[in-house]
Amino acid sequence: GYGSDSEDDGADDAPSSSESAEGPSLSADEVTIGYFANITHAPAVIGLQEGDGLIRQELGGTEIGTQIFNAGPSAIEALNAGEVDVTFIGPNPAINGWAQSGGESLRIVAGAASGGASLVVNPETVSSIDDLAGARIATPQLGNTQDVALLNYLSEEGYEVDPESGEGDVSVLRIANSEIPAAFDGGDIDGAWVPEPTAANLVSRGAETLLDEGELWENGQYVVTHVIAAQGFLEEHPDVVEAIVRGLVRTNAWIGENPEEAKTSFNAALAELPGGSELPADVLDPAFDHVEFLNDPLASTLQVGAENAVNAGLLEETDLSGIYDLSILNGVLAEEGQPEVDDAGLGVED
Amino acid sequence: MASSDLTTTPPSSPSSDLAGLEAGLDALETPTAPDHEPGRVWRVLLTKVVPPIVAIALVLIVWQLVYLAEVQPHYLLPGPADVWGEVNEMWREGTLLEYIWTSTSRGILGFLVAVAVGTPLGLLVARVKLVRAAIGPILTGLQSLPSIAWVPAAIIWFGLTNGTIYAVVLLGAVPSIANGIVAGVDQIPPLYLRAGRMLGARGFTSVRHVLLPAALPGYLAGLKQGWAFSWRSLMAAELIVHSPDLGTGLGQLMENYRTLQNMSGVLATIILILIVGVAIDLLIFSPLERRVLRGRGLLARAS
Amino acid sequence: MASSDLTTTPPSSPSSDLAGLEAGLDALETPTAPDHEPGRVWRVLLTKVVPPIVAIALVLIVWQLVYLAEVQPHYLLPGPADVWGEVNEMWREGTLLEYIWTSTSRGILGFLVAVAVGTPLGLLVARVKLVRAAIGPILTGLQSLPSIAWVPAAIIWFGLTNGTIYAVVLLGAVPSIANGIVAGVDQIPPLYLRAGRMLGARGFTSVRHVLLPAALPGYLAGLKQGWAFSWRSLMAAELIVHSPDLGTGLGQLMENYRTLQNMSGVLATIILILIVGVAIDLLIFSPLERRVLRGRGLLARAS
Amino acid sequence: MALALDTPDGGSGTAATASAVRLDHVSKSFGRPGRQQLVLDDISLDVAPGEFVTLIGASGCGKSTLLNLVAGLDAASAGTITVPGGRPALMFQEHALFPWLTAGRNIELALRLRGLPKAERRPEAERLLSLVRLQGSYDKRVHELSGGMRQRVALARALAQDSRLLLMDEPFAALDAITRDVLHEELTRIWSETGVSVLFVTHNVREAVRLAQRVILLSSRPGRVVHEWQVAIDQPRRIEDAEVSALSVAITERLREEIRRHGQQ
Amino acid sequence: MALALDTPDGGSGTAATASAVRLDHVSKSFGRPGRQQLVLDDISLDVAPGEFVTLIGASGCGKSTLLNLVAGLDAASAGTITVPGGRPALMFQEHALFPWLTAGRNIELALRLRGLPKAERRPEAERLLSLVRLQGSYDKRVHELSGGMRQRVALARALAQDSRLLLMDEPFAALDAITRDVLHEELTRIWSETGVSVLFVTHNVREAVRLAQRVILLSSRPGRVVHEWQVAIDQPRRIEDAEVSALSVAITERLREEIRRHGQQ
Ligand SMILES: Nc1ncnc2c1ncn2[C@@H]1O[C@H](COP(=O)(O)OP(=O)(O)OP(=O)(O)O)[C@@H](O)[C@H]1O
Ligand SMILES: Nc1ncnc2c1ncn2[C@@H]1O[C@H](COP(=O)(O)OP(=O)(O)OP(=O)(O)O)[C@@H](O)[C@H]1O
Ligand SMILES: [Mg+2]
Ligand SMILES: [Mg+2]
Repeated sequence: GYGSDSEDDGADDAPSSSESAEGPSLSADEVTIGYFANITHAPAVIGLQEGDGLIRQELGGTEIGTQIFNAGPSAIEALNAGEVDVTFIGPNPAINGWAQSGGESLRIVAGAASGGASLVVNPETVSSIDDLAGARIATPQLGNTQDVALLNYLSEEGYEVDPESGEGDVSVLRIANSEIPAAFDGGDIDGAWVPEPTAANLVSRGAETLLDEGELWENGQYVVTHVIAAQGFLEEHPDVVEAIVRGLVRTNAWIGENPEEAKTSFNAALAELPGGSELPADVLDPAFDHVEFLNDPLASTLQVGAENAVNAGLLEETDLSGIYDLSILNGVLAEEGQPEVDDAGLGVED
Repeated sequence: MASSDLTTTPPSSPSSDLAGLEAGLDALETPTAPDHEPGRVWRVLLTKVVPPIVAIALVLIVWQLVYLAEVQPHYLLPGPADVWGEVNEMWREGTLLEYIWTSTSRGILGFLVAVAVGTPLGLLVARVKLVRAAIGPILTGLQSLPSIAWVPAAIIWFGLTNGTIYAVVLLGAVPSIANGIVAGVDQIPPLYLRAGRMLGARGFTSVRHVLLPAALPGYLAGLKQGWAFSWRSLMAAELIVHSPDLGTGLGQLMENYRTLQNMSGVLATIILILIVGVAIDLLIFSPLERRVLRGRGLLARAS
Repeated sequence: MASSDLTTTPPSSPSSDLAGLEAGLDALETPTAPDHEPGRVWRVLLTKVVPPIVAIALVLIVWQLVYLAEVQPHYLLPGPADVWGEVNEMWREGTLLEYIWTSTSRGILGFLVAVAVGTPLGLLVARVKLVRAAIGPILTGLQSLPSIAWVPAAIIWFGLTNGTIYAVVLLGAVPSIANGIVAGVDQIPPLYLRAGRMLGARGFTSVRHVLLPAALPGYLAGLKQGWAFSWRSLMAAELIVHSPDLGTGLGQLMENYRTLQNMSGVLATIILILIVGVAIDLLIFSPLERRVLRGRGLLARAS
Repeated sequence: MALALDTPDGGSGTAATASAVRLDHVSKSFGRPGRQQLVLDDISLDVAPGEFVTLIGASGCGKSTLLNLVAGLDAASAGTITVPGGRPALMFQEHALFPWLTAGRNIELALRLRGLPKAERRPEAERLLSLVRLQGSYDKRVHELSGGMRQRVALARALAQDSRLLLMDEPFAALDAITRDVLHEELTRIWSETGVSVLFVTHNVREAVRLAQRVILLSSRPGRVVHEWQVAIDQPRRIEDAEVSALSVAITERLREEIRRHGQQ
Repeated sequence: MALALDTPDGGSGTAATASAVRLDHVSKSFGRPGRQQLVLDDISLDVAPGEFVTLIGASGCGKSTLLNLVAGLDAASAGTITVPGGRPALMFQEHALFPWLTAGRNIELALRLRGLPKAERRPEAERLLSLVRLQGSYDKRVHELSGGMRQRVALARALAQDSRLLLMDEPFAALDAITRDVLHEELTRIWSETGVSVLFVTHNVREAVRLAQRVILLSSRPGRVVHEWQVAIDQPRRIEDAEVSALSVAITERLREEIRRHGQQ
């Protein structure tokens, strides 16, 4: 019958409101947090879960609005419009938002995830780096993290590619993540430089990992998701941001301690989305293992990524100093007895 | 001398492959036999209900065959059963009607507002030369702007609320509806306007009693296109503005399925959207159209 | 006895705020003074060229004022000068025309194919009752399916080629054009069909010499809407499929600017899209419409 | 005996201090500048209040154009037209009924626009319909009416306007002789009872004589007033009356002459 | 002397071995089942090849409906209609010209659909236009023609079809007496030269007598054949001829009776 499998039986249908009345009230009555429903945003997905999400718990009496985005630009647009106060986001949209607003719109307040991107290729057409000549490699979006990484890598390997059009020794195609598997199956592309879980998805369809982006970075760590806050909100409600950051730090810690539970929890949250379903184990497991959830925004890798984008001609020379405000994060880390993180000289100057 | 009995002999047509088509094209012109017979209900069933069912059945069969032949791997092209399973699941979870209702109510409300705005706008463009010269072509230009173009602006003005969704829907549908009424008004035979004028219809009286009814057939056609624009703009807007507080619509649903590479889900959503579109046509536009055309003697009727 | 000179006295209207509007609505109905005077060229300039320029100038001025008042930070709402700078840069880089041409040529080609497919389809639906019952409502349903819905399927069938783009454009525009011709055919006064029949027009002759010309005004209105559908579908398709072999169109351009959070660029692209839309209307649809309407005496002419 | 009083070309004899319609040197041409065609040339004409004037002339001579000018639907190219009594009622040559309304509703719309209160409209429409012998056709759609029935509904609609000036463009062309006779009777009665002024176009010369006080003959290409007849036959007249016949023959003769002259030009 | 040969109601006297049109007990009703209105009731009628038959009857009695049935544009509710000579040419009561074509092009379309080679079309169209006295109107749009001019273009178009059977629905209603006379002449000439059969509807009884070999009177509601007259007056006739007048008066009298009788029912 209709709704026979419905999960909420009415009673616990309004937990968010009843719950918000419980805790101590912070300086803001309400905060809107944005995130994407994918693996590199797992701390948000898990930490903002209805009921026992750790970020929710930290926010106590402040009502939480959530907004799920499917692309960075919309998130930045919403942040600029004051519709979202804090959002999880990838590095390049943050850099672009920072650059275009002349350093007025946002600040990075914490890290969230590292790694998770790789170059996967069709082994029948590309078996080694040298075979890349003439190949068609996809990235999710012009100028996004993976796109810049691919362009940078190709130029280091000696391939010439026009960054805007993608024409060159290697053809770079920009195809939405959701269409990449179909394009791969159809033989339209020979490979893709993509984040998880798309990479794992392609591997499950017979692709092979040619290169893990981590191999190109020191410690294998590079920022893939971090947390930004609107500058106005940050100034007015540092306590709210602090609560979110604390929740994030605790969520990351929980994930680190309970990786299997984290997967289950993430998958359950995913399945609860409209039209959502659990990721199959052959995609979820490798993807989850490939991403590292950490509080450090890896500021130096952001700097390098920005330089790469500038080199590729996809970003104008930008001064990133002031893009970080890690004081809150470091305060929280100190409380939790964890080491401070470094802003690579890009922090706010007081 | 060849005697052709006009009541019974069909028009002679070349016996080529095209003959069937030609005969079809002549169909409306050929007088239909009067149907006083009691078999009338059956006839209606046969001509109105059976053809769409046959059409749908055919599509399903071809689909199933393609599926079985595995022209594409099953995860790319799921079969009807998979898609049905997906719909069924939404049904059991009790979310199906919510998705449909969220989108449909938004679509209809947005459409109604678009009609309320687009109609006077269209009338002004159609009837006031200066306005037409000033914004007529801009209307067509606006109509061809993709909805996505409005999203950043709408978010700035209206935030992540239903306001943004409606703004995008309006900006998509209003120019289309306005253009529809402009076309309708342009096609009014001047004789009616003159007759209305001689009867003393001026200004709004003239609009109400002459202009609008005279333009109605063209206007309705415009409304139909306007509905399609509303609905598509809505889908685009729903992709962008996705907050649990606002309820989930079919647009978000499809996007989520796409993100998760769930082809059965994508197809299920497509079918749901199709069903809504067909239902709106069958329940609203078709009867309206038929009434308008029949009242004016523009519909050939049986008997 | 009050003497009203019909040649010179305007119709008396209530001196309310609505008076201006009412007068406007009456505009077409009121006979215009004949213009044999040599000032005719000026008059045309005044009524055709000045209003749109004034409209555009007004928009620019308001925009600049809003910009100066800094209602929104400049990076969210750039001024006209910033946007102009962006366009100018594309011009200097020599990419401007390529972007426009890539999209316009795709749009026009897709539209033409859609016309070639949609017209016979629409004729069949309009004239063959069985076909109408079977697929009439489905057409409207298809029309309201968002383009994005077709993208995965199109990629599976056509790969990352222009084929995919055209498939999406066609699926968007064909139902709209078909519906346009259906509406046009439905509005044909039966007298013309009967007259054509008596003259011996059958099948394709009838379509060519009676049906199509008689449906032309409604058909043109449908084509205009169909063009908007093609163009918007094209933008959606271009957003998704972006391969170096295919060239960059305005849809991709806009998406790229959005990615880079470059609002001036987004606005510049919007304006380019608007300009293309307005140009298509001014260069193709308006003259066509005017010719068709004038030839049938549906346009009030000066003198 | 037919007491026809011939007056020479142009201009009416009566003083024009008060007229129902007054045309002063009116001309009308159609077409783009350069390729213009003069249709009406320097027409001067007066219709006195309460007068019944018929216009005759060859097909295409500009009769309908003249009525349109008087109705204010078209602007004259030169000259002035004065219609002091307010908006006239015009019965178009094509019936011009609204196809989206039934016969009865077409009439009611005229009544409504004239300002008749709602309650009175339906009975008045029924009355007008039975006046034109169409009782029982209230609910018929325009496309369900025969040609002559449409014309009669249009007549009823024009009468519904209750104007001081009635412009009628071949209103009885599609009617059989008997129905036409009956409506002649009705029209004459209404005219004499209400004192409305009538400008009436017809091709039926007998009809013109049967109805009018004055018959005006227009020439073709361009239309000019070439002759006028005062019809001094007493009402009630009948279309078969010898006097009506006699004057009709004379007028037809003049019409033939006019057309022949035109053919020779 | 008018040699009118009265035959009793219904059925034609001639043997029906070969007829141009044959109606056998034809009925026609309009409206949805249940609310039907019988318009034509059990009509039987024969038109011999080369015969000229006129139909008269009160407005709304079903004359146009009858022509539509014969033309095959509508299906009879009962009875059979046989038209052995192939598609007839029908001149509609409304002109039914295509507004998207000029006057000349309207005629050319008929010529083209009849199969005339391209080169001959233009001269033939010009010839037909001058036949209806519209030389020089080739390039005029339909909305630029006067009512009578449209009717004449429609006549030219019907003639352009060169059919063996000509169905004409009040073709001269909007024409002045003189033009009408001229076209009567032309039509009679064409008819006698080509031997085409004509079924002709008119309200003008004199016109009916002037043209026809046989005049058929229909009653109203429902339409039935109530009377037939054989017109044995020699051609060339003129509309003013005393014999024509005399028969017309007799027919009008019968028509009046018919309408009166109907009014009493
Ligand atoms: N809109 C128009 N454009 C160009 N010419 C026109 C227009 N209207 C009328 N004419 C021309 O003006 C002339 C007079 O037309 P009008 O309709 O007044 O004639 P009429 O006297 O009413 O004829 P009829 O008795 O046949 O109705 C005709 O030659 C016609 O071609
Ligand atoms: N489509 C229709 N639906 C319903 N009734 C109709 C339809 N067509 C005609 N009628 C009715 O049939 C009757 C005859 O109509 P028809 O047009 O044949 O009359 P007619 O003899 O040609 O009259 P007229 O001389 O006025 O043209 C009328 O009463 C009319 O109302
Ligand atoms: Mg006229
Ligand atoms: Mg008739």
